[in-house]
Amino acid sequence: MHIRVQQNAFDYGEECARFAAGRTDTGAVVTFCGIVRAPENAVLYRMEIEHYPGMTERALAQIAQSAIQRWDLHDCLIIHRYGPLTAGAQIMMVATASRHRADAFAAADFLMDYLKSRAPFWKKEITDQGTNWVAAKDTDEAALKRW
Amino acid sequence: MHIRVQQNAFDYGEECARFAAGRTDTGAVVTFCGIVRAPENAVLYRMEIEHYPGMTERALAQIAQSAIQRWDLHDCLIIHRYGPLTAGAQIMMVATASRHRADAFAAADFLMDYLKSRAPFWKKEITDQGTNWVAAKDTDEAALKRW
Amino acid sequence: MNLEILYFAWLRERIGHPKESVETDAETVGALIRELRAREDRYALAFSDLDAVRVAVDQELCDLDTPLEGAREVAFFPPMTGG
Amino acid sequence: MNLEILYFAWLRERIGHPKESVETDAETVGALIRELRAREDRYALAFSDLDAVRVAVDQELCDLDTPLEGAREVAFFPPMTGG
Repeated sequence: MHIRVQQNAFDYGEECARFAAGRTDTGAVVTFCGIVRAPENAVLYRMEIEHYPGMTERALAQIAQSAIQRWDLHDCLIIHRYGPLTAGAQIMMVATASRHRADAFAAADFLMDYLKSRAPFWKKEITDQGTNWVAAKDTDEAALKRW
Repeated sequence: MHIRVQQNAFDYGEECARFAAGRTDTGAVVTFCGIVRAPENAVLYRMEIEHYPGMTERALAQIAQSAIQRWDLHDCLIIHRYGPLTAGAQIMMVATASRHRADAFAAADFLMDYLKSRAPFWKKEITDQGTNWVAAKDTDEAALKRW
Repeated sequence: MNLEILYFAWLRERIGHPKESVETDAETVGALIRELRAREDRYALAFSDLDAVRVAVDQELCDLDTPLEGAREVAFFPPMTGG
Repeated sequence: MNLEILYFAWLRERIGHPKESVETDAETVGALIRELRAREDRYALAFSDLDAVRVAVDQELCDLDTPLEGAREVAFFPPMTGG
């Protein structure tokens, strides 16, 4: 289990390569990468991601631990950035490895649902239309009920 | 939509990096990598993947097209190898890009289910216990009913 | 009891600072919020809609009924938007 | 009608070659299989359990009732195991 919370960019390709390398028991690797998307009908100058140092690492570790308990995972990685980002920047990634594909897919999907609504990050969009905090979506909260 | 059927190795990390790069409308990228796993209780000397040249490319394109019709995808990649492989080798990968994560996850999961049971590949395991063709699993056929 | 109180995102902006030390006898998170609200308008405004406020006590998510006995750090923030 | 017939995986191994040209009047895939079975033991063996055989006509999956009119290529193989 690897958890990293950082301001710096990460190299998605290199992380994927390293995560998948040297495995012989693993049959399936799933990765997810979240990218800063411009809001509809506005020009995004930047997105600022605030987080709660200390609690963030703890919450991510708890979420990863839940995934490990629920599925047969060989490994699990979460990287999440904070600070100012521009459109197209890679915000975060998760990766899961398992014997069979169903576990890797379900665990990655689960990690993303919990990261969305249970990890202490907040996003502020600074656009040509003004500044606003991204609101949590009801659908994100509802997604947790799937698990 | 990118489909590649090849004997040579591909670079999973580089493919992930290239697939995720330069996107600003895309919020979510999901990738899957399939790895040759040793069978339980046997030493795998090699796995030989046979395929049906011509039909393979056609079947993969049809499966990708179905995914594009069903979900809001910005892009979709399938790479599948054939020929002799050893344990730990990366057999194949898929990648999907979409605005929201639910589409990218569902489409990647769908592609894998269809690749498993509807793309003309066959796997032969050559182990210290003998040689055998990997049998299709009932659970793989059943997985198609999810969609 | 002395508590370190943290605010994040628009709660931090409305209240005007990211953290403060508070001396309180509040027994629960709900009681603490009532005390904070009574302080000044900006607190009353920040805590006007509790459906939009989440709370962590010592870095664990909790709710308004959570007791504060033994707590050192209480954080208030809007619903999280990670990922 | 002249058909190119392809065999893959253990069907190829049992029959002993990957492809052959066949002159046939079979109207359906099922009728073609009956002709092939009657040829030699190795064909009868390869086609002994049709639940384990899949068919593609001109590179599209189909079933035993599929007509062969206009077809050029018929392939027989076990259930696929991609991914």
